Amino acid sequence: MSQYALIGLYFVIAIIFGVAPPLLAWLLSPKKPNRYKGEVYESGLKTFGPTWIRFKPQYYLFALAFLVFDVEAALLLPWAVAYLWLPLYAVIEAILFLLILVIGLVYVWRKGWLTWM
Amino acid sequence: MVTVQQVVFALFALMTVGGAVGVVAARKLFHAALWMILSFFGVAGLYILLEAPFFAALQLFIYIGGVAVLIVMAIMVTRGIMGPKEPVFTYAVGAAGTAFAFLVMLALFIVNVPAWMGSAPTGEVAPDGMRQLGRALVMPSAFLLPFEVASVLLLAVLVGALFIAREKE
Amino acid sequence: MNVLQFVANLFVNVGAWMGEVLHGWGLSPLWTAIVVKFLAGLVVAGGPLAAVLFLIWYARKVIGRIQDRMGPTNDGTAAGPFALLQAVADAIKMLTKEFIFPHGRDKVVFLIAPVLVVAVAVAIWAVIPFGPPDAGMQFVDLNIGVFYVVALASLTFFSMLMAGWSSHNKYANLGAFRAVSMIVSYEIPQMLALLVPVMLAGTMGMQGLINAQEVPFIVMAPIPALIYFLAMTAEVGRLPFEQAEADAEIVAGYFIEYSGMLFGAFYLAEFINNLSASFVFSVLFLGGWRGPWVEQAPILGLVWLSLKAFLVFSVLTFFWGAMPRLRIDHILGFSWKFLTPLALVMLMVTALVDKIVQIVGERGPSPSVSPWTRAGWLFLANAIVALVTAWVLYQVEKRQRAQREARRFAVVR
Amino acid sequence: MVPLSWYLLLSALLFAVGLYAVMARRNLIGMLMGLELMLNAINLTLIAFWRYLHPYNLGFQALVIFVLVVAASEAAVGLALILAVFRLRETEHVDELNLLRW
Repeated sequence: MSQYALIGLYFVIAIIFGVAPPLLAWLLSPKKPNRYKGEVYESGLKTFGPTWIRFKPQYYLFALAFLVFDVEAALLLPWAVAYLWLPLYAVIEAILFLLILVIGLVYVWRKGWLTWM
Repeated sequence: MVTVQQVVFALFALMTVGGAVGVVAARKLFHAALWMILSFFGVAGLYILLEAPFFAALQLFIYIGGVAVLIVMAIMVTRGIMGPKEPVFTYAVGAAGTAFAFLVMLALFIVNVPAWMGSAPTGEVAPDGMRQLGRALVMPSAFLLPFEVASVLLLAVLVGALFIAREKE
Repeated sequence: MNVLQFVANLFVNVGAWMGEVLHGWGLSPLWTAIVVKFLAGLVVAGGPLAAVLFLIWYARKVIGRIQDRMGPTNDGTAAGPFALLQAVADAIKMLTKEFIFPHGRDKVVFLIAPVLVVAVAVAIWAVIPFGPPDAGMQFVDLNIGVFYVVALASLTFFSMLMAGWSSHNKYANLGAFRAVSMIVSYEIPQMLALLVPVMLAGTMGMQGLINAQEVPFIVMAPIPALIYFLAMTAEVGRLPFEQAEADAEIVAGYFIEYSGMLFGAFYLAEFINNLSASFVFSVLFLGGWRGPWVEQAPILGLVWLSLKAFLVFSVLTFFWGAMPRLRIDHILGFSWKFLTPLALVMLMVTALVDKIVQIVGERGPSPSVSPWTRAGWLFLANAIVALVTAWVLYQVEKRQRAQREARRFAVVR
Repeated sequence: MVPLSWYLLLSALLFAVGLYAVMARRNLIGMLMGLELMLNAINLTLIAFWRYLHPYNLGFQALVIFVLVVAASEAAVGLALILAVFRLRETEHVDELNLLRW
């Protein structure tokens, strides 16, 4: 517990380090806003169309696959910590766990859903 | 006498519930997602207070680093970004209010269960708890079956989600 | 106690001295401990910041040389010999520049993003072990060590998404989206490669990981080390994985609308992340503070670790100077179709081989396996996997070339 | 020390607010956020019970892990569905998704 109290103390320091530079700059810097400075910067051209363009859903497919493997890696973490003390069959079970997901990865790959269209 | 732990608990509880209220009340979906992250963060802090740091890190890793990222990206992909300002209080308010009242009553009941009143935990946390957990996950006598089933579930999610979301030509 | 002894165990001695001073002022032991720890935290957080000022100069100079330029010089400026103070001058410039706020921004979120990104970058340093335990050179040794680093790093995604979303700018949006989808994709091989050292050491604590490295893990697991390094390069957004910034395509990515010190915050955080990634890599695979004479003089641990991390940082910088930028689909494909499968295979192979070596070794004359025997077998396994991978890649390339040739001739005909 | 009942009360509150979000939000993504809050409340209850009543029982921790898995799976499939629905109907408002109403 005391360890995490220290982490809490350190978070306070980290936030100070995050806030201090912009705050200092705010005190030091000139403030002369005008309406042209605040215009959207898109290579000097005037912006056109809505800002919130649609993105390719392909980006999203990778994110979905990411979530699955993210959970899988997190599930394996306790196993990895216990690894040195496990019998062989327990290791093989974890490998089986991985292999089931590898099937999924291979299937998704073969179907071409991981390929940019 | 208010102890340090209670103050910290109050802080994280405020973060958690405040974030949750923000999810309900925020007008822009993106803001709702940010409130949700605050709420997740508060829950992670509570896990630390409950001496389960591994689960606090898991909370950050899976909920904030995984689920919340996906939700924010979904908001950005669909029009919800700046979308129409949705009215927060709709006809569901009655139903939800009833459920809310019921749960608050349940919570008040919970407070009065004598077995749960004791303020001190019944024992210490095992120092090598994570190793025991890792062992239990692959032991046939413990949680091997759910562990492997989780893998099958993840396989189904991987294939299913990508199948649903892919661009059909 | 002579000077040498004092310096050899510098941090413990300074801490004890400060404790005495504070106690002399009449502080209770608890508050003394808190104040000393707070000051120690300031040193841990401020050290990298000071190092970054030097490393910015170093990186610019190296990249300048690689690209046949001079890099920063002191011609006509007061930047000191070899323009060493260039980064300091830049910092002062940034501090005195006006904040320009774009119209239509989301006011609060726009300001939270740069603060968050620096805070997260700084917070990671709490668990980096700069020296042996009991030498007062690690702020706190958590038993979830590396997982703390990985879990905190996931907050970085949000500073990106928040910056991109709140800027009300197409490029910023696109930059944030690209950056997050790339980093997220590389998080998988990184995590899978990370599991290998955790597995071999049997712990996630930083000191435990270093203790287990009588043989550095880069010998036991060269391929996971390589995977981790590449994924890490992507995570910190260095070329060839520089999709987040891509100044030629989307101007500067998600922080395009930031100016003055708010931009400086992103720039600073990027360098701090580079440096902390180098340190974490050194701890995971290069043996951390291990080196000659560390037992006698714990302060040397800091020197060895810094040298190792500097080496890793230099490689990152060489990449930066020498690599072209890949296209986003190539980058994502590289992660999903090469690094992730390879990391999965390596995880399985390492788990199996190490367990078999352990079991066979325990049946042998001596009940425990020497780390070098273990390292030898694991290295062999890695070498075999590397050869198989090379063969598979060769076959794939051959087939693809045949297809390309066939297409070309078809067109000619 | 913090009494166990405080944690239970807090997670009941979190669950209720999550439920409210599911019912009151008229946007699929917003409803999903409410669901995630509810799952968080469940995990918090489990961890609190584990810590206070059975610190040696690994079942609680394992259950929390599996709840995490299910929460992530639910989010992934749910968001994929939302994306597909959005592509089909250009909306994610439940009031406008009325194809099956009659």
